[in-house]
Amino acid sequence: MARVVVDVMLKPEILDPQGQAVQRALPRLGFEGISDVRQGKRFELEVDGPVDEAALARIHDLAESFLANTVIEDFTVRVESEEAVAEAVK
Amino acid sequence: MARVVVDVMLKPEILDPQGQAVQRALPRLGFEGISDVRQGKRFELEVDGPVDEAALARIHDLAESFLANTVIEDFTVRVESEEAVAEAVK
Amino acid sequence: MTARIGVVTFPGSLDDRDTQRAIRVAGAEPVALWHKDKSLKQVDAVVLCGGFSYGDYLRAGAIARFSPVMDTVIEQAKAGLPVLGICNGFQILTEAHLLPGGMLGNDHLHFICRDQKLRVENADTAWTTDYTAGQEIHIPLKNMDGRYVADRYTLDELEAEGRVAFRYLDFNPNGSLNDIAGITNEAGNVVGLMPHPEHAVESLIGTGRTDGLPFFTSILKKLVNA
Amino acid sequence: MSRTPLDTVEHAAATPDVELPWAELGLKKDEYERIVEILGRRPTGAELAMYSVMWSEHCSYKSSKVHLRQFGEKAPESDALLVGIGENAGVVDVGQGYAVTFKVESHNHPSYVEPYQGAATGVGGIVRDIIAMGARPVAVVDPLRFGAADHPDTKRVLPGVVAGIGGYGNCLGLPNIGGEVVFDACYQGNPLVNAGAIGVMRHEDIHLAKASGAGNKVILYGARTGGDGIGGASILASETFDDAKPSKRPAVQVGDPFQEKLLIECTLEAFREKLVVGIQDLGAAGLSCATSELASNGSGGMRVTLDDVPLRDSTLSPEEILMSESQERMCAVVEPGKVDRFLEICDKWDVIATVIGEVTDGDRLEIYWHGGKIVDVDPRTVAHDGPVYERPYARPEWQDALQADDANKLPRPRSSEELKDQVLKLVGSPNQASKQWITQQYDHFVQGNTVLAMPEDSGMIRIDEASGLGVAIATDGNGRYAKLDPYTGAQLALAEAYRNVATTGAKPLAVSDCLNFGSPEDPAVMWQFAEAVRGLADACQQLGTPVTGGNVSLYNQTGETAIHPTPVVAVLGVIDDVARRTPAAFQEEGQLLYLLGDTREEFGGSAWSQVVHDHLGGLPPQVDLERERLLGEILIAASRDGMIDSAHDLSDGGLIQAVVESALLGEKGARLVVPDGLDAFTFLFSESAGRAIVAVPRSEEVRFNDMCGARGLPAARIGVVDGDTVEVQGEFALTLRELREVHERTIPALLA
Ligand SMILES: Nc1ncnc2c1ncn2[C@@H]1O[C@H](COP(=O)(O)OP(=O)(O)O)[C@@H](O)[C@H]1O
Ligand SMILES: [Mg+2]
Repeated sequence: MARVVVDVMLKPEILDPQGQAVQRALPRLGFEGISDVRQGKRFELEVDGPVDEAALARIHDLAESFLANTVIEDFTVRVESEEAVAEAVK
Repeated sequence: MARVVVDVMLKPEILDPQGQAVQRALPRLGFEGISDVRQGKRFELEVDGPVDEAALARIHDLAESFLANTVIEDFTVRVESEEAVAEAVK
Repeated sequence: MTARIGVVTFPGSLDDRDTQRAIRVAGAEPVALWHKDKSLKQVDAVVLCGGFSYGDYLRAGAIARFSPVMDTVIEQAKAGLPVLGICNGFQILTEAHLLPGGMLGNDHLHFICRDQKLRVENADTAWTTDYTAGQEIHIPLKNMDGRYVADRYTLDELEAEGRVAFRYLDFNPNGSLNDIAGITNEAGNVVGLMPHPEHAVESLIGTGRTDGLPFFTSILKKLVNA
Repeated sequence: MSRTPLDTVEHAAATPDVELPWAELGLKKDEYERIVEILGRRPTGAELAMYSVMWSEHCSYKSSKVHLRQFGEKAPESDALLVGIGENAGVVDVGQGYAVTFKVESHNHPSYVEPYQGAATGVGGIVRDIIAMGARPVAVVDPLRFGAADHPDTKRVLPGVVAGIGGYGNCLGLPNIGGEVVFDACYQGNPLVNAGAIGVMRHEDIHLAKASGAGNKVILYGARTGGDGIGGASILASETFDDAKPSKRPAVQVGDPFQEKLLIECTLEAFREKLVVGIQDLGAAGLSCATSELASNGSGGMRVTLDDVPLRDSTLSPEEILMSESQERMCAVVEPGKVDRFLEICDKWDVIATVIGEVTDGDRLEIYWHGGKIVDVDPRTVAHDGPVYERPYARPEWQDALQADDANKLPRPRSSEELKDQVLKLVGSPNQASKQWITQQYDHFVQGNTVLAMPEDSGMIRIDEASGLGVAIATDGNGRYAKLDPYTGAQLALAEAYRNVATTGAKPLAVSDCLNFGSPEDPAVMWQFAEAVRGLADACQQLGTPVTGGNVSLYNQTGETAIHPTPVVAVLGVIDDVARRTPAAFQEEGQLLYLLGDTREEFGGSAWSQVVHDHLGGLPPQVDLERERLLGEILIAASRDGMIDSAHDLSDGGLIQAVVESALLGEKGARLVVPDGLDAFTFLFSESAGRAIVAVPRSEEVRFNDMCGARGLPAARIGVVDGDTVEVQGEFALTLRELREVHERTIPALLA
């Protein structure tokens, strides 16, 4: 079993009220030096079987047709690998 | 300027109806072989200046006290590195 | 003399004027409080009303919890000031850790607005003495993020200490654990619930019931008799 | 910054031969030539941007204008009308010094592309129109039309639209008190998402969209301007949406209801302190519209420095800034001495506000960018002198055949059993089934003044706590009727909304409408439009309810196939004391049920013909507006004098549908007797207009009968409120439990 992550973010030209609200709250919390915040969605899919080219292509289709509305959102698909996990600061 | 990503997911023991709704829709869309879906939030923070240990520690605090509610959510903080980007299947 | 009850307006608060009206209907004096002011204008009690403070962006109540007024509310609530959180107010109270647990999106993923049946489980809090324990009431419910969750330990503690103040009856509208509609802190001065008692104080309006009025008469009596 | 020279007015004059993309911006050749003629030179890019959006169908009403004029020409005398057609929304006097403003608009195409955001921003737009009049918004309504209930795409569109309307309206704190949900395959690729809003103010608070007083400052406040929705105005309204060509997809905007809530509060605070001379919301065509309309409605000209517009995206060109349809923005004209206070109030509410220009002595609208003058126009030519088309129209040749295919000749139930089955089928059909799954996603209670909300005949809001003064609103429109006969169909829409308002005890005062049609370039569609407008204008004249404003949505078609002509009509009414409102639910056992009005064999376009026979043909029910008026007067008088305890109007589905709804709402059954002269089938399913059922306490029966008799309104005693079944004597009995199951299961089963 492997985990595939689909990240869906609003396109850069589209207003992101949620990210903005977070950003505007930062100074009040004493945080400086963050010039922009965008908020999106993260989907973690547990895939049975091998995550090969074909599987990724299918998940790409899924993201394009269902998880994201590409009129307003962009998305990325990636296999959550050991490296990526290692890099995370928990 | 660097981008730091904070991923926030519901704790595993907490029901995630959004993820479930996605999962339930999959067969209708002709998708098989995905045994679980969880949906969470992704924050992209644009950080002015260098992202050193100190900066990451501060963002970790921010995530802990604000971006996530640790009563119900877990989070990870990571610098969006070249490797991670390269790995993404666009 | 009457009691002065503060109602905080955050940006995005919606039921502030309704709550003020309910306080008036009960015979107390409503006092408007502003999120940017630390001062509570020496009120005798505070209501955090319903709405979408800061759009409920990030999480319901998460941003409001950091407003200047909340610094004072948190401090004084710990010292015994009666505080009632309705809907968004309840969410703010959990975000501020004045009440345990957290609020999540309704399990059916939709906003829900209905006349909700509840049981009053605890009639000893500052806000519920005009009810009797076990009383069944109908109060309008309207929210997107009404699912109360807490870990097992916290739930057991709440139940054991009688701190579940209100429970949903007949129908759980959001997937709240143990059908919890509202809870109180240990001292009984801080109460939070999802349904909206301020929308049930006039017989002509809304569902036409007045089952919410005792919230406001309870606190009034407590403060006047104090 | 840019390497190409800025396309200033000077530059345009010096380079007459430069080709501009007028066709890409949706302009016709002759329209472009008119712009050149008006200016006496070629337009600059910025000017062209402004003209193109303002002369689009959506903003200029170029196809519909010649017909819409009838609403003014035939407007009945009305003491209630304070502001008529032509402003952001009409304003009606409701007494005690209060004025009410209301309007309906469409957001059809965007809601198909991005259901949630499309519908959400539709609510946002109509609410800003209401604020711009000086009023506090107090309620919203949402007349909706979707494709077939069981079509897979309906499962995508409907939940998104409903969540969007709820998400925005709930977050603004506006109770949703009415609307419609209609399913019909004709709306498959063209759902109709109309949204209406009501606002309340004191007479002296009415504000208008005009910029007067040289030296007064023009302040843009609200959200920053971004690159969303650019050209939306022209593309949305002038092109048929075509799924196959993503490049033509209109850009969709994301709404921020929180920002809009702040806009409401800070605008109302500025009004309270009398800081505002003129005000305009930014909707379609954004700054192009706001600046040209403010300037052309005022006495002077206007100078604007576009560099001062706060941007979300610093790379935007001046043309894009002028065309951007970023949401949640407003434009106010403020005297110089009051600017500081205005900005302070905005700051209090965390709303960004910037002085971007001022009112001038002249009569030109001048816009500057990086020091160069990029717009120099007579604002009237942009805002008011757009093209006007006399589009050809012709009664389609299929109309006769459609009307000849008489629904009255369809096979009728032959046994009591069959009659009962058809009743169950009707009350469980998607159009007649309970819409609770949808309406419970809307907040009905917020603001604490909701007297009636769905599923009542009209929504009702208390506007004065002391006196109980209230307003009621209902929206209606039946595309099936209008398809059979657009003139009559539009009148039936008005008649029904009027009746709905009167049924709750309120006096109908004024009308707003949203006219949803196919392509005006099709003469058959244009005929439907012309007929519908003529019908509505005539009917408003006769009922004494002026049209105060509205909206036209054209090009609702896929390929050659247009939607049913769908005029949606909103009627606003007033009630002196909401304590006297009449609910639809049966209140007490033993009360007598009366059917008011005449029942004829009228099945054309009926719910029965659709549900049982999947048929559309024949003629719609007759309209008798004098009868509607009389019925209304009786319903209002009966409510005022306490003669009735509940009332429900009869419309699609006929009598049985109304009885079932009142019974389920009140959790009390009814025993019905078929009156003399009618057969059970016609009694139960006919859709004759001008009818209602009322429940009369026995003590009031004589008085009520005398009143109807004296006024000449047919009133037949048809039964009694009783038990836990709906029984038609000699035919069948259905338990409330069974009816509820059938009535309430359908929509969740299809959509949840
Ligand atoms: N179907 C209609 N019936 C009556 N008036 C209409 C109709 N359509 C548009 N109008 C009026 O024309 C004017 C311009 O409409 P519109 O462009 O929708 O206003 P806005 O610029 O505020 O969005 C408004 O006063 C509107 O009420
Ligand atoms: Mg307008």
